[in-house]
Amino acid sequence: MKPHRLTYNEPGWLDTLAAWVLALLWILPLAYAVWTAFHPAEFSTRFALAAPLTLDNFARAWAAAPFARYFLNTTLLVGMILAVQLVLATLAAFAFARYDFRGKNVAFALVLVQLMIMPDILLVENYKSMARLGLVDTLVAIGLPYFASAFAIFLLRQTFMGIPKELDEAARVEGASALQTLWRVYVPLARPVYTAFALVSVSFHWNNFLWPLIITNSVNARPLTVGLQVFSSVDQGVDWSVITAATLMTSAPLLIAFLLFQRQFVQSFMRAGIK
Amino acid sequence: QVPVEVQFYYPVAVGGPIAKTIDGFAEGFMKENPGIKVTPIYAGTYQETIVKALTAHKSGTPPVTSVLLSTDMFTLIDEDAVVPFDNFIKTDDDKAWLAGFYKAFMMNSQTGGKTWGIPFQRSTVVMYWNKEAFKEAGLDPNKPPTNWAELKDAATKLTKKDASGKVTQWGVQIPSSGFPYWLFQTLTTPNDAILANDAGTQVKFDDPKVIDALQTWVDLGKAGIHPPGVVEWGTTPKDFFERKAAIIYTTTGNLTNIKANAKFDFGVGMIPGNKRKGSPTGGGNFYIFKKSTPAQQEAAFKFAKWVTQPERAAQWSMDTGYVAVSQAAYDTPTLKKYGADFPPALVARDQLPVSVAEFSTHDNQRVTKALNDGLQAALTGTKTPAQAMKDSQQEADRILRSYK
Amino acid sequence: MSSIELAGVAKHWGDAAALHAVDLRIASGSFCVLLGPSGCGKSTTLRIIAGLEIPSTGKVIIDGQDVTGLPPAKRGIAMVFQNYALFPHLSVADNITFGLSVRGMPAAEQAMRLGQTAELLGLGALLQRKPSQLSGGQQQRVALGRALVAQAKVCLMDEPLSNLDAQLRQEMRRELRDLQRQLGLTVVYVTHDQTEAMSMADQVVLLNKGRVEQAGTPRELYARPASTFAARFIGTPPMNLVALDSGRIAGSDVVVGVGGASLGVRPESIAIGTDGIPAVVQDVEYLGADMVLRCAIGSETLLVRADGQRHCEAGERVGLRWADADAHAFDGDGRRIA
Amino acid sequence: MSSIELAGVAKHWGDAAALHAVDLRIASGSFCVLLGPSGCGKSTTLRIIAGLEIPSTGKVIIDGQDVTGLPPAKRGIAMVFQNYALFPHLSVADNITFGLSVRGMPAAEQAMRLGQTAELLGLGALLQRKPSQLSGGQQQRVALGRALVAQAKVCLMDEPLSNLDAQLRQEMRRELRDLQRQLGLTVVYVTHDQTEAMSMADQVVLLNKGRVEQAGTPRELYARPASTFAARFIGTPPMNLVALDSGRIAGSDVVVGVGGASLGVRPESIAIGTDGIPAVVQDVEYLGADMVLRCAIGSETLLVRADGQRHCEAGERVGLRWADADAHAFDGDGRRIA
Amino acid sequence: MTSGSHPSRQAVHAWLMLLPALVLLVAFTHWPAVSTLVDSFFSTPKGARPSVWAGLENYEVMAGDPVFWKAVRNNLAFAAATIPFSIGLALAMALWVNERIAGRAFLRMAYFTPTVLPMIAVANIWLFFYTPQYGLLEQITGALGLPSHNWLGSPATALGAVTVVAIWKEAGFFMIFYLAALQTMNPSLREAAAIEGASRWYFFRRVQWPLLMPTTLFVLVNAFINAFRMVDHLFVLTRGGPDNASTLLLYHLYEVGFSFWDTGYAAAITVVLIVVLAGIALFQFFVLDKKTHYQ
Ligand SMILES: Nc1ncnc2c1ncn2[C@@H]1O[C@H](COP(=O)(O)OP(=O)(O)OP(=O)(O)O)[C@@H](O)[C@H]1O
Ligand SMILES: Nc1ncnc2c1ncn2[C@@H]1O[C@H](COP(=O)(O)OP(=O)(O)OP(=O)(O)O)[C@@H](O)[C@H]1O
Ligand SMILES: [Mg+2]
Ligand SMILES: [Mg+2]
Repeated sequence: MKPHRLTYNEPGWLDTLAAWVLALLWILPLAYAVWTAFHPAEFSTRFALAAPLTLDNFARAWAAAPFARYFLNTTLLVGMILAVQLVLATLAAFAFARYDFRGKNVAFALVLVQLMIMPDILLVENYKSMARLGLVDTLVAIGLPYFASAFAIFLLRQTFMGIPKELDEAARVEGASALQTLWRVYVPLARPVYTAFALVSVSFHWNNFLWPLIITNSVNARPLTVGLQVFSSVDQGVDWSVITAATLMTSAPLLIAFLLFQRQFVQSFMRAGIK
Repeated sequence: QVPVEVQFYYPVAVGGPIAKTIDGFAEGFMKENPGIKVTPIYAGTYQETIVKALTAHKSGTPPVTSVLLSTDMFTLIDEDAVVPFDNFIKTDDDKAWLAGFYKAFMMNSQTGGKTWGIPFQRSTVVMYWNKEAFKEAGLDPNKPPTNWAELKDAATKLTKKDASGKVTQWGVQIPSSGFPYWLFQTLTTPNDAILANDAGTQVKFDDPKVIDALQTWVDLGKAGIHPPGVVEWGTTPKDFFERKAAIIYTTTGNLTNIKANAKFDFGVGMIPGNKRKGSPTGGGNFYIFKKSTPAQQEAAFKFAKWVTQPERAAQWSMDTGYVAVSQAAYDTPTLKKYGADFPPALVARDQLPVSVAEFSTHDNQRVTKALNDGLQAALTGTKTPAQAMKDSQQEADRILRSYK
Repeated sequence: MSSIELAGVAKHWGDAAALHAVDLRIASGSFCVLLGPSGCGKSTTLRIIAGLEIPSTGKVIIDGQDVTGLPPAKRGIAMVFQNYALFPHLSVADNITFGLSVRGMPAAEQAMRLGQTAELLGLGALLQRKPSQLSGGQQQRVALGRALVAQAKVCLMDEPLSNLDAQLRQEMRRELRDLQRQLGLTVVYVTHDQTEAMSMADQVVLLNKGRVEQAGTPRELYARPASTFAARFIGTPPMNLVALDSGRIAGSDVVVGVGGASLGVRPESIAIGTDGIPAVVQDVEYLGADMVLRCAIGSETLLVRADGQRHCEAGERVGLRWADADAHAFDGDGRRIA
Repeated sequence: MSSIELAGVAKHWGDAAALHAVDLRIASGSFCVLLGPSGCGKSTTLRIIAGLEIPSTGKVIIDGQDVTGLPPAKRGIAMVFQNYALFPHLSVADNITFGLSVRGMPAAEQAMRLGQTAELLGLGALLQRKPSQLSGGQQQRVALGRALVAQAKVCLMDEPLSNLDAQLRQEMRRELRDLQRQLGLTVVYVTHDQTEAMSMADQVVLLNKGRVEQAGTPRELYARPASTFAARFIGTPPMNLVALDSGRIAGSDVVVGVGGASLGVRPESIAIGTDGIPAVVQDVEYLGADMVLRCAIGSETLLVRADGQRHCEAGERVGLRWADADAHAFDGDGRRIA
Repeated sequence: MTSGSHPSRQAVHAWLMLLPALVLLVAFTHWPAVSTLVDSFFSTPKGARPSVWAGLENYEVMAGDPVFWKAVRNNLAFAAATIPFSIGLALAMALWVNERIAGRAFLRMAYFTPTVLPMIAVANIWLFFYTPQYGLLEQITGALGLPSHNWLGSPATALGAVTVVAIWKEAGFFMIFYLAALQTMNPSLREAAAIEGASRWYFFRRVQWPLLMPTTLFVLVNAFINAFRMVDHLFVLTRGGPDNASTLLLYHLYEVGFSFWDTGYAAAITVVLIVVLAGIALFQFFVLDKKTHYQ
């Protein structure tokens, strides 16, 4: 038999098996959601092959809130947050990774502290700030506290520190300014990490709930999860059919986006061209 | 003239397109009252709604009115967030309107001689039973247990086990996650115990009648006819549909849900009594927030009054499964017809005369948690009922010390 | 035009010293080759001139201006890195034009310069490839292209041809030299290839353990090595250094006409024949055009370069001869005598 | 003992072909040098032997066993990568002993081997450094050390000495050759340095654009180049190829004694004097030991190697002469005639 | 910066780059956090009773609060399980899907689903998994003939059940960062290791793992912090019950802050939580950062 691939860097069958077992476990909730959403309620706990398919649950879920508008808002929201986060975090991470200056450690510690502070704890204070700024009930208000992301700064700092210094030097010898070097060398080389962060940030803000609920009032400024929340109130007991339908409906764009963007995780050959 | 704007927060606690009904109310109201602009704002669950309302209140921009749990009354008073309705009750019509609400609902809406909340989406705990299971067990499907002895007896017969001795159907199931105290009241009330005084400053958890009630609950589990440990509230209706529980205690708010999903004939009945009959009420009231202008408050009052008029209350009841808040609502032709077609819808109303207030005190959530912890400790067997209630009492006394 | 001067430049990393107080003057428009054994500090010197390392002490002066604290981008230099440092995410074309586009040169002019450079380096067919898709020598040529395209006044090259085959190398040398002359560039060039050093340099700077051992024109270094180190370092095979024992070749009674501790004679200066100083061939290395014989005289051995076509076997007895002018004398410290 | 055989090995990347059906036999215990211009497929060949690339077609046979699908670890080889591929986080010592510790060799023996190797390569003082703290040549020596310490039966080396100075290089060559003989290693060695190829190889394989142009002993390649490509590629300066116009040197009436489309004469085979074929010196390149003259005959030019001490100026008229045995004839396709 | 320009100019540039992020951080994180710190020394204002200086009273209350200590113990157990498991699994997942494994795109998505799905919904699905009698777990254990168990409703298993959900969520989340880091690794190192005959495990241990340290440091700090601030699923699954068996610190904090509205006490818990977390996380960072190989 003729080998077409290099066997030395491939996982063996044992790894493949383990990976698949783990993946099946991991996807179980999603698989369950798919099952339940497409079947009538009585099959939400019974897995019979002959169960009839239905789109009823989706129809019910769709009708419960102005989802079309919410989709629009959410898309604008996550787009805005991601864009600002990336810009701010890139600049800050670059400063931390490649500059030496007094107070660097203190500044970095201050940034890290944000990781420990749960945004919900600051609800009242931040509400006050937004009220003062006259931003209550706007998309900007939802995003503002998240614009400076310690998570992103930390992540990018780690990545930038790992970028070969040779390339930085080469860019500078070629006359690139610090910002040009950042933009033309660091950012493209960190692409897999940017992809990772983008996926995570978008997912997080797509699903973030409490702060948007509190700070917004009108349909025009509210994200999807507020619509989704209608189904999670359990006064009447859990109605898995409609919850899962709503979940699939709201998460489908994310899942599709992930499937598209996971291809971005390709070998970046960061050290190719360096001897 | 600029219309008076009234922001109105409301929670959605039951499934379905509630928001549309609320929007419909607001529109209807505005048509009749052109000087007022009501903006309904969906604010999540009850818990999220109060977080949102109080966060806004603390920032100086609360809604004008909001529907919040009736048990939040003391919390809202303590936070100095709301104003009593008494200021707005001026005409005879107003007085008649106020007097029209069921007494049981007003218990959680008044304290210190003042009315702080107006009943809106209210409920009570009732019992649902599976008629088919009754038949299989040789019980009369149309004669549900009416007291503890009968309940125990029926539950014993209804409990089914498979060959390996594993229970496949529990006789009775009373959920105990989240807010066990509320379900517990379906046991303490029949045992003729009231957990808190009207002023919300004193609780009686270590009352022998309370301990006895808890013992009864624990004993159901020990007898193997009630699921062990803490029973999830959220899955209880499903357990019922799946015939894993033949009798369940849950809110009247579940009626629509059970009606739609139970694939068998079922009955709805009053909570079985012991020394007396009875069940707690629950659900939400209208409150008016203090930090709004008098004109807004007045407008909010008008809105609350308008929404609780019999026709609207009747419609709300049918849309949501909640109990209509006044007798007048039940006297409307629509609800009458609905009740005639679907008699279980009237059980809650019929139980109201013997119903009691939902447990509520000052520093309500904290005291409630003390009780909940005790209940769960007893139900999971980590403490005896007596010990559990004694601990809870101690904790509650400590918390309430400063309110005396 | 840009002259370069290093004044007392030293560089330490912790305890390790890479350069000890180097003084150096490179005339504007000249071609200066840095030569020296591996690890002697050539790259460090280049990197200090480029501004990529800050000297521990000393100053760097370009065109009369002290640039010691100036960032690389402001020094008007181009550089070929020893390790290439190509941008892995950019195509060959983008790598080469990186500096041009950074400086905002119009696209048309960039394209033109790119075309010229690519043709010069034989990279025309590879412009769309990424560095990871190139062979080692192709990568090196891209690195060279990136430095050449800028036509900066000062060009620093760190072994820019080390991975090219002889032929291409030869061509490149010529092209580089032409370009340098034509544009009047000041080039500082590191190489370990002596032929390269000899054929290209206006000035050769020989470094040894972080110190300048000798600096001068190629001919000077070849003809009058300042020390045994310089003598042995330049020339392949290197100059023979024969220990002298009071005027005689050690272990023999052959008298040579010079004093000092050792005598140096280049292998190519030795004529082989039947008469002259008697020696025994110990070993023959065949090198194509010629061959190198190892011959013993007393306790010393000498390498002798001879014509490759000649036949010679180990064990043969031969006679060696050299002109007086080809004999170099060194003292006990290895310094040249007179 | 391990012989290596490539049978019809080709390698494509998409459209780009790096190797076209290469057949090659390397005897066990021999020293084989791969030679060829930049980008001709030397590294690719090496990587295919190593098992780092899978050939698009063809088979790799080591020691009679088809290893085409075998992972590198199972082939019993060691390799020096052209780009070193040092582990950046490991010290020099750990880099060198990486393979030994993989195989669970006792620490004492590892230390011993490390000591030997480090001494051989002059890395003794640098064992605790990280690769980023080394000079280019030092890094290369670490890469070499990592391959040598294993004493694998087959050793693949991709330009292992390209960044070393001439002297060290010379030493290393000798050491490598000794080691190879002593341990009976089969070495496949890529170099662009002809002297290296000539002095070290048992067999030289000349690659051109992914094809084997000629394979044989160094002498064979030098003395009887199979094509104009081989003729021009081997030898510095390369063989002169003079276009013939019906037996005469193009643009002149000089008759040469051979037929074919072109005549090849090596620069070092040409004697320069006053008589012989008249030519004009156009250019002089000084190379230390000798110099290279560019001389014109008719419309053709020839390079001539002469003694470096001799004086010669552009414009001088000289006479050139070569032996008949030194004249090579090639046909229109560049193939050797007879 | 290795190269040339004047140190003070460098500093100015660096601070300019930090400025936008720092301004927002200060405005929406540090400033409110400081006001929390101040609040913790005051009593909780209750309507008519304004807040007054209370000194350390809130901290004393905390020291005497059994639920707090229960939450501390639970949280330590929770952290001890989630941190190693989620990092270990994340790493294994990333190593798998970094390579050419069969069904790679699917595997990647499967591992990433916890991050994509909203926690409210997911918690409800897990609720079904854990439901006695007909829940998924029960259906499986039932098929194997094991006895029925009330996973969330009994104190012995509630915390464990909640921990499993957290690991499920975290591992998939961190996987993505490991994957990204693996993709930037130099492929020739794998080749060099393959030549030397290193097994996959050996290669991982000696090469990949040390080179992943920057990411591990990042993941570790985050895993550590998340262990003390992951609560979403508790709201649906157990609400800290039964009898606080699964209460975690942040859940307790939520109860105090948003159910009891005891802002003074909540502030005190917040301050302690932040100070302890920050102390440990920064310690981790600054110690490990020095030992990390970055390029
Ligand atoms: N990944 C790749 N994709 C496409 N082409 C490639 C790739 N890798 C190498 N090549 C091409 O294959 C040819 C042979 O490459 P190889 O590295 O074997 O050359 P080489 O003989 O080692 O040259 P050098 O002496 O310059 O190192 C080159 O033309 C190169 O551009
Ligand atoms: N970061 C560093 N830390 C410590 N020592 C270093 C560092 N970088 C270089 N060195 C040492 O400084 C000396 C000079 O290095 P340099 O790179 O200048 O040598 P080089 O002359 O270019 O050698 P080569 O010809 O091998 O490239 C070497 O001995 C090297 O080990
Ligand atoms: Mg160097
Ligand atoms: Mg190569």
